[in-house]
Amino acid sequence: MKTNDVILQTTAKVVFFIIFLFSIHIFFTGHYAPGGGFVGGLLTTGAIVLLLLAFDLRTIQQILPFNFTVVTAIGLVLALATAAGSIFFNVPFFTHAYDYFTLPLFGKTSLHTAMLFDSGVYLVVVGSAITIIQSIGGDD
Amino acid sequence: MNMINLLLFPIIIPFFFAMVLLFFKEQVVVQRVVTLIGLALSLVASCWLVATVKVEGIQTVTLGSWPAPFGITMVSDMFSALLVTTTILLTFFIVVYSFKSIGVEREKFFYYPAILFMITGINGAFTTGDIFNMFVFFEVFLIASYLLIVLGGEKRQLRESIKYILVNVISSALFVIAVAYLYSVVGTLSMADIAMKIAEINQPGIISVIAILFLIVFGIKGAIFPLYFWLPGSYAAPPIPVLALFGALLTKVGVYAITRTYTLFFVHDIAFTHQFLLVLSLLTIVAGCIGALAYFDLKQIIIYNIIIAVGVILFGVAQMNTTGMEGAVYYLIHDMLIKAALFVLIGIIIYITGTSNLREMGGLIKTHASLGWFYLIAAFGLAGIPPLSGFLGKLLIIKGGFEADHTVGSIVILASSLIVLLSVIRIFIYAFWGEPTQPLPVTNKGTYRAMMMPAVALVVLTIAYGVGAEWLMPYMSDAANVLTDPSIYIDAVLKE
Amino acid sequence: MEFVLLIFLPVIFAILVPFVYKYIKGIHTGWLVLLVPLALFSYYLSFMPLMMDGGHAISELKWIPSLGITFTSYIDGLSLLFTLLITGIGSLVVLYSVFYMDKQKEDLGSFYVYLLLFMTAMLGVVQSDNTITLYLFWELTSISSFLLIGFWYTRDKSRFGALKSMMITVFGGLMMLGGFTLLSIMGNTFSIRELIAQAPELVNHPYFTLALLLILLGAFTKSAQFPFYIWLPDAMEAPTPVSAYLHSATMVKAGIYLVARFTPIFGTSSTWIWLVTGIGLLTLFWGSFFAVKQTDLKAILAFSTVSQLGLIMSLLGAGAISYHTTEAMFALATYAAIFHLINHATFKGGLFMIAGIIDHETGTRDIRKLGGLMSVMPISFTVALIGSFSMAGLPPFNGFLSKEMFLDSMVALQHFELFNFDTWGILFPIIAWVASVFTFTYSLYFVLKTFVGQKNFEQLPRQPHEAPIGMLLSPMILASLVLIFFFIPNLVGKWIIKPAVMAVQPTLYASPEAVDVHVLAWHGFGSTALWLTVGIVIVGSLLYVTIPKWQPLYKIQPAKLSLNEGYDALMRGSEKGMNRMSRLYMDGVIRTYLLYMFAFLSVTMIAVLFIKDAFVIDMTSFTALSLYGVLNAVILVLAVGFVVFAKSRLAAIIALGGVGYSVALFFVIFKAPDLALTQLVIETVSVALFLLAFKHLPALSSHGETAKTKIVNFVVALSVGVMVTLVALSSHSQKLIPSISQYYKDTVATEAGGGNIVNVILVDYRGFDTFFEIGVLAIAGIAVLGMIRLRVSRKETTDENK
Amino acid sequence: MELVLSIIIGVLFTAAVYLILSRSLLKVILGTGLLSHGAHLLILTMGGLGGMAPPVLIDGVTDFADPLPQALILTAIVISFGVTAVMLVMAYRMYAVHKTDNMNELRGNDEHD
Repeated sequence: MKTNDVILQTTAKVVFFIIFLFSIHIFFTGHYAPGGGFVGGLLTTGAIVLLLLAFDLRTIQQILPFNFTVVTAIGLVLALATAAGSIFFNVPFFTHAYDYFTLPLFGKTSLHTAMLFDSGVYLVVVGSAITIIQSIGGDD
Repeated sequence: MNMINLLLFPIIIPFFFAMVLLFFKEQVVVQRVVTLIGLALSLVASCWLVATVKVEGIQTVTLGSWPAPFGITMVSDMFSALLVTTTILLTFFIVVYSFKSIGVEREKFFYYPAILFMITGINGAFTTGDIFNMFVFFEVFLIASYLLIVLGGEKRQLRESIKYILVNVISSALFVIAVAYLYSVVGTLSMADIAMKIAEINQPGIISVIAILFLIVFGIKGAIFPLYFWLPGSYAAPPIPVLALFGALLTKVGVYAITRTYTLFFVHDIAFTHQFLLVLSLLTIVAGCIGALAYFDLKQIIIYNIIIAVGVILFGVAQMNTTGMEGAVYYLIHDMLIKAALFVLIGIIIYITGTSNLREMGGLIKTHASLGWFYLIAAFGLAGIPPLSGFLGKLLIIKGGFEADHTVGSIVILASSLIVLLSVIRIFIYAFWGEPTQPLPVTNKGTYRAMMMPAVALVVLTIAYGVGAEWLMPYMSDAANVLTDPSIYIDAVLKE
Repeated sequence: MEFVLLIFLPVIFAILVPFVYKYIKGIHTGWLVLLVPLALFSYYLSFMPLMMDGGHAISELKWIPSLGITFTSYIDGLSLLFTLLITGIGSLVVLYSVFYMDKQKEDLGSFYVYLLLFMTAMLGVVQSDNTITLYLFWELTSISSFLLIGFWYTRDKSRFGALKSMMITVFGGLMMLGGFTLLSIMGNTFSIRELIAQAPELVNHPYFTLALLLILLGAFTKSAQFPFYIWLPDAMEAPTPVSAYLHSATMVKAGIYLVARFTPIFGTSSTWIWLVTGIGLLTLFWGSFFAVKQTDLKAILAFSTVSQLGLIMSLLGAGAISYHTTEAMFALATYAAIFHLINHATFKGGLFMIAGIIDHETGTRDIRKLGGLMSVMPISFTVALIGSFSMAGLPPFNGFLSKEMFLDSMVALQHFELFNFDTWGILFPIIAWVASVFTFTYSLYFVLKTFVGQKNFEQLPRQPHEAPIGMLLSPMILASLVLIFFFIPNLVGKWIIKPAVMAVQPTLYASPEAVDVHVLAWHGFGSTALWLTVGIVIVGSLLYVTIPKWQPLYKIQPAKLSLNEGYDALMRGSEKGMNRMSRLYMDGVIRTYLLYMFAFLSVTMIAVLFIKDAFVIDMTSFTALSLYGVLNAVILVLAVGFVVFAKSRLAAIIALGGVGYSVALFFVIFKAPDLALTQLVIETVSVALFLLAFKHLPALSSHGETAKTKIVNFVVALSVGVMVTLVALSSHSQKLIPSISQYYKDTVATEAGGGNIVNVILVDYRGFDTFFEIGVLAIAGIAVLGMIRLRVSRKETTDENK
Repeated sequence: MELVLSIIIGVLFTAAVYLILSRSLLKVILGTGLLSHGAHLLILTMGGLGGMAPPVLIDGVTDFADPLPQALILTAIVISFGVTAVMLVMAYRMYAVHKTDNMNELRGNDEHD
């Protein structure tokens, strides 16, 4: 997918950021409104796929120099750690904790360990989806 | 110390170690060592679990501290605890066997993480007390098995993997719709709750219909007649350690799921559902016997013996009496161990001779006597010759059959033992007796010895399992008690 | 002392044998092995006084007490008799093998391991009071016999014979296990003693006859009764000491033992009496008749063994009649059975050893090549003559005594007035007499064709000469026993037979002395048996002289109709037949398998739906139609149509995407925003994936599917679709219990601190699902990576899958 | 509405099975795609289609759609995505090695000698 179409590339960059920001938004609102780690992760993936369409694979690897398998693994660790924290308190696995805090700027906000778990979900979705797409795209 | 999360450890520990391994993709030694440590820790946890269940009864934890039918409950009764322990135990030996046989390339490409993920899924499926969660765990071990079956990308592997994945995608879709139907009628997902609610409405016809659908779904995984056809081809494709894992574990999850659902909640129309299961189990045995005799290929012979065993176990389950159930549990665990042992042993034979075709072998007893004798012991164990491991389970199963007046069925099972014996003795006679037909390919003595170690360990384990039956019987009866009296399970989950 | 442990003495010793064989090269391993049966024999002799008083001894070793499975050694007259046979003949056989088995050429390590294994097994069979451990040892005899027959494993015939004997005897064993299991259900115990105590109640149990038949199957296969005898001639491929030991003196008598042991339980049944007596006599005749056909010395002996086993069996059957009559003659039958069993062991053991000697010294066992050996092998000849004459039933040898008793019993049968014996009973003495004639004939045939007549030593592979004295020792001892027993029958009776008879029929006798039998060699001229014997000698001699004239008659029976051919056909069937059958449905094409599966799925489900009367449509439970819903439905169906009938893959993919978006629309319509969002994004990413993957895939093609295949596919597909719809409607119409989901609506804000119920379920209530679901995704990622990056070519692999 | 959806699900299953039974590997994969769509819609239908509002807490709304099936579907969707990806790659790798996508030519009973 080599193209030198500057307009497409520029548009893609812009759209990428819009989708990416939207995905982050969706991710954070997930606990109260439609959205969450899955959708957020998938949207981010969609954004990266868009970049892939505009640039070639190598460029993307330069822009996003992550090993996405490792991203997946980190996501898993995060999710597991959130869930497994309960083991140390000897309460059933996956027992979440949350509380409401009054933070500057945000006002009254709930901080919820479920969010931490959801970010694990987000990372795994992005990591493995990109791994899949990169692998297929990179296979000649 | 009272650990309420103890029953999760055999699921979480392999998962954790699998994650860790993802960070060390290229370091083969790290992969091996970490895998073994992970399995050893899981084994400790599962043994501890068995001991706890023995003393304290069924262990449950409803995740997230939610009350029982609303959160996902994990339930470890003796049946599942024993299966979990057996799974980890034999995986340990197969992993050791892999060191010399799977090849470095595969080891660098997620072979060990895939095994650990698969164990996670299998143990999860054995432990979960939630029907949808069971689907998720099925998917976990299935996707890991897709990776294992195709890993290496050899021609034959690819051809059979695509069929394997196709069949499983279909059965997964059926699983989902079965859960959906059930949810529609009883409005719940927790298995204990389902059991209670089905009892409440006294299993109307629609539940029996759904019961049959579940039987079919799990029957595809467990390879019962007429849903087993995909299995022989697919299982023969991957390398031996993978085949050993599949043969010892995967069908057993299907068998477990049938047993669980058919003893916990679909128990109010036994005259119909269990009779159906009984007929299918006998047909499964017949079909397996045909296949076991039809081939002169080492792998195929043992693979078809998986199918026979599935039939035998389910026949025991279908009796719905304590004797039959004890037999089924005993035989199920026996079969997991003995299949692992046999696959590993034939793997060594294939390594030595360079072929899996029986007709191209001969006279191995001269050069590899110990292999021959261990194979023979395993073969007799499989056929149910006392005091080896296969005997007692089969005895209890036929006794259960006679007690339930299923005389013909019991005699069919007895006769099938003869076919099993014939099929495995044929391997002994062709491969070990007679004259060598062609010069053996050059093989490494050290590799051979390293491969023999886990094989011997597994065979010794099966012998101990058979001879030490007295120590095991209390565990078997605990397992069978829960299976014959669902209220124990229901109370453990719902009455906190 | 816990003498049950002695059962295991041989097998424990067997563990040492390979080391002894390996490290002590100077001495023949057999000498050391000989100590085991000798020691056991002398130890067990000490039980004799106890048995003569009608006592018994018990010793127990627990195995699985919780299921009532124990190793119980129960020694009574019957067990002791067999125990002494096993250890006594065992000693002689081991002694013989020391000279027979070459120290240099043969793998003595394995040989003696198998032999000792067998000894343990056999002791276990005859001493076990527990049916399960009896079965255990029973199968162990089959296995050790398998290994011994296959001892020369490079010979085709050895392997064939080993497998055949194992298949047939294990089959019987399994059936017997079934019988034991039934008995254990009937009597709630595995202990034979306890079962015998309950015998009167067991008779009325519905499983009684089935148990009887199954146990008899075990006995008949092991004791080579018609039609299962066919394994025994092929078992002659074993080294001769083995044939003498297992296949004439001990193992084949396990079935006899079993019948004797279970007589107290089953003996009162007419089925038992008819079957045991009938099959026994049939076997007696069949074996003796076909013995004359054989040309191999060991084969003649094998058929003779078959025949003699039949004789003993029929006597046991007749003996069971004594439960129904007080006539002394039937008590005699059991006595005769035990007596003949002992006699047979002595003369047949000797004859086998002689056959082995001939084979050893001349290099052949083919009776057509042999002849005139008398002059060079006088001792062998003498032994053979004694054995043969005893077998033929001539005085002054022990066979004569038991044979007369046998004839008397058979004659008595016709007068017995129960179970239709008065009508059909006349057949018994006739068959018995004819069979005895043939027995006489083959006995002559065996000894005379070998030792008398034309010498043609040039034809023999080896120049014959007398065997070394060591090898002759055992047969000589046996031959002298044949003679001695003739002169002291009542002493033998008192020591061994009467205690055994009492054990077979414990309810009939208070003590061994109560068995009122006195053996006489001479009954006077009025004895029927005497005249029958005279007749046998005359006709038998005539038949012997005219053998060349009538032997061709055997050829009338077409080879295709023989029982052996039946076995071969079964085995062929089990390979080629099963292969062909399997090919019929295992065609390797996944579509076929899926067709079976789908067809089974839909047919079963629809059938069950209607059988169980579960098909219900309750329109009132449905929500109203909505315009958007119907419109979207039409779109979806159209899209599905495009997917199915698309001509190009791009069109198909876009159509599939269309289906996905339409599904997303349904999610919107039915108030599932999270789903709709996810479905939309995932559909997009999936389409991208498909497009990427299609770079590597060929264009759409139907690959020449015929209209017929398509129709079949469609019908099956439609049935599945219909099934899914019908069950869906029925399930939805029968929402019998309200869903638990109200709880989530009630607690999401208060307990879980969230507002989006679906998301909270995903990360909290059912977070465990989600956790492993991302696990699935992660594994999918590495799976794709693995598939694409790793391509093990066959040469590089080090695994065994090459 | 449930009747319409049940029929649509039946159509999806029919089409899916029909495609799965065809010889072309590509069609088989398309079939599995339809199969999962059918299964997901079925869960939704079985949960009941009666809810008046999305299961998101807003003051004053009480008649939510059943959230539990929705959560199950979400899980199922993500899983099928992963499986589909694996299957796709497996399919094209197989095509690369075997040079055919005709399921009939991919017989697998070599041992039946």
